[in-house]
Amino acid sequence: MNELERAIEAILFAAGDPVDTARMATVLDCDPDEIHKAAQVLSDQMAFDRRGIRIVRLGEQYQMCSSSEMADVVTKTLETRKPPKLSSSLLETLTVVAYYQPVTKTYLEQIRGVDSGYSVSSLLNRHLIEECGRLNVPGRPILYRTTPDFLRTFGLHSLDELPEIERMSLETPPEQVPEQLAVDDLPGAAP
Amino acid sequence: MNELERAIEAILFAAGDPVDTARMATVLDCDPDEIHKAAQVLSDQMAFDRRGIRIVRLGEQYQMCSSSEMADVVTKTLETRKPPKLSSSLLETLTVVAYYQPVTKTYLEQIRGVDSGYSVSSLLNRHLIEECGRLNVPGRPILYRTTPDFLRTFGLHSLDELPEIERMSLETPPEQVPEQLAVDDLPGAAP
Amino acid sequence: MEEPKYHLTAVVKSRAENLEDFDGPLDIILQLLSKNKIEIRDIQISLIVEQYLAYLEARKRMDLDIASEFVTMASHLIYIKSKMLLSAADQQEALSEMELLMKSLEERKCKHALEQIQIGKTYLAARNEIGLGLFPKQPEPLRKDERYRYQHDARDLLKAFAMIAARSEKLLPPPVSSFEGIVGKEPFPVTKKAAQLLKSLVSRGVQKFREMFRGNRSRSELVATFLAVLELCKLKSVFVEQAESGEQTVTFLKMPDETKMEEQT
Repeated sequence: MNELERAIEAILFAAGDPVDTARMATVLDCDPDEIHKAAQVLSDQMAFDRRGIRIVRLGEQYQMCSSSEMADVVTKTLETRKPPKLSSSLLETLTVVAYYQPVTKTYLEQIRGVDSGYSVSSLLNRHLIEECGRLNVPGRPILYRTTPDFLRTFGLHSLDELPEIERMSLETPPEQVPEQLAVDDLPGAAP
Repeated sequence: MNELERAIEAILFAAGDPVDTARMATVLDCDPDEIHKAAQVLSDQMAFDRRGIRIVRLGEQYQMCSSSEMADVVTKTLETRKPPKLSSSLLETLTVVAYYQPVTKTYLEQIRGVDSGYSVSSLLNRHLIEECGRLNVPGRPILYRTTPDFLRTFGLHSLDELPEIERMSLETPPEQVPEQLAVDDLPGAAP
Repeated sequence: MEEPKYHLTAVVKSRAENLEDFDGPLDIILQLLSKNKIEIRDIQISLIVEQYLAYLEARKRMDLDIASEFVTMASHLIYIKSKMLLSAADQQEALSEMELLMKSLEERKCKHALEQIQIGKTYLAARNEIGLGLFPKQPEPLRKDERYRYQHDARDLLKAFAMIAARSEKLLPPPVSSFEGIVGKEPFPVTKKAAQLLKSLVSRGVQKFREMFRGNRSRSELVATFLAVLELCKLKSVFVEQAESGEQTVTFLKMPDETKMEEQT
C-alpha cells in the first residue's frame, strides 16, 4: 500500500459521500489519472480480500461503502429502533385481506368503512400481503392476498388454520341492536 | 481476514459512531471476547500496514476513524479543521467530570470554586461530555459523564488509563445559588 | 494522607440517651458537634491533645499538613469550649463559629480535590492533540428492510374483525370460509340423489315427500334430497301436492332431459 492509496483511503472514509477525482487530485497534488489508478488498485485489493468495506467508482467520483455481503449484519446492528408493531388499522386491513382474499382495495374499504390506501401500501412494504392479479371488471382493480410471511407471523401453516369467525363476531354487538329487533327474540317480551 | 473480521469492519464502517462490543456479539452470535480479539487483530493489522483508516478501542466500544497521519489531506479535502485544543478552564472542568462522573454542575463547581456553566455547555457542544440522567435530590440536577469522543480525542482506551488521584467526597450542600460564586471562569462571558 | 484517630469515652448521644464512645478523626468530632450529636462540654480537649501526641510519637515524624490541620481544629475546639464555659449567652456565637469551622474544613477538602485534579489535567493536557486528527465519519444510510419481524396470535385477527363489526354497525358479508360444508362444496351430489329418487319413484309411482328423506345419513344428503326434489319439479319430472291429510306427496311424471340434469354438477 503506497502513500497515495493510504491518503485516498483516509479521504474516502472520512467523506462517506462520493468524492470527485479532481478534488482528490488537487489536494494530493497529482494527476487525476494517478488517482484513478490508485483508487482502482485499492478497490480491486478490497474486493480480492473480500473485506468488509469496498470502494466503488461512480463516474468521476469514488465512494467507500460497506460490503453488500455484510448488509444483513450491518442493518441488524445499526437498527436502533425496532420497527413498530402493526397498528390496529393495519391489523384490521390485514384481517380483511386474510378472510376475503383475493380482494380489491375498494372491497376492503367497503368492509372497513374507511380509506385504506396507506394500510395496503404499508402491508405490502412489510411483505404481509402481495398483489395477485387483477379483477376482471372495468378498471381492472388489483387483487391482494396474504403472503407466506403472513402465515409465519401468525403461526399458521395454511389459510385453513385461520380461526373460524363465529357468527357473533360478524354481527352487530347486542348493545347496538335496535330495540324492536332485540325484543323479538325474547318470548313474552311484547312491546 | 476471517468472516468475523470482515463483519466487524463492515459494521464499524457503516456505523461511523462507536459500536458496543456487546451489540456486535449479539448480532454476530458470538462471545464478546471473540469480538475483542477480532477487533484487536483488525486494529493491529491496520496500524501495521499504516492504512488510511484505523480502528480504536473506546472502553467497551470500537470506532473506525481515519488515520491521524492523514489528518491534513482529510481536512483539506473536506474543508474542515481540526478542532482547537481545549482551554485550561475547559480542560479542568473536563478532568473533574472524568474523575467524578456521574457528576452535577453544582458538585463540580464546588470543587473548582468557580461557576462552570459556560465550560459545561461548551464541552457538551464538543461531545466530550453528555447528560446521563438526573440526581435524585430536590431540584433533580442533571448528571454529566464523559463520552467515547472524549476517550478518542485523548487517545485513551478506557477511563482506567487516567492517572490515579485522591478523590474527595464532599458534603453536598443544598443546591447553591451560584450568586456568591458568580465569577465566571471566562472573563467577559456574560450570560 | 493518613489522619490520626481519637478515642473519647461516653460522648456521643445515642438513641437511648446513653452516651457512647467515639472513635475517629478530628473532623468527624467537629461534624458531630455541629449536628448536636456531641456536647462540647463532654469533650476533654486534653485527651485529644494527648492522643495526638501519642500518634506523633508512633509515627516518629511530623506531618506538617496534619499538624497544621490539628492545630487549627484543636484551637477552634478550645475556643468554642471556653466560650461555652463562660456563658450560655455566647452559645449562639459559638455555634456559628462551629459552622465557620466546618465550612473551612469543606473548603480545605475542595482545595485538595482541585490540587489532585491538576494531576489528571496535566496528563490530559499532554494528550490533547493525540486524537484530534482521528476523524470519524457519518453513519452510512441504512438499507431499509421493512420485513415484518413480530409474532402475533392468530386470535388477533378475530379481535380485529370484532373491531370492524363494532364500528360499521352493519352486518359484514360473511367470508367464503363460513359457507364451507353448507353450499361451498357438494359432498353429496344433487345429480346422484336425483337419480336415486327417480329410480325409487319409477318403481312406486307416488311417494310421501317425508319418505324421500328416509335413510339419509348426513346433513348434506338431506340438503341434496331437498334440492333434487325442487330441481325435478322445475324440470317437470315430478309433481308435488298436498293431500287431504296434509301430507305432501311426490308423483313421477316423466324422465327429465339429461343435459339439463348435468348442469347441476
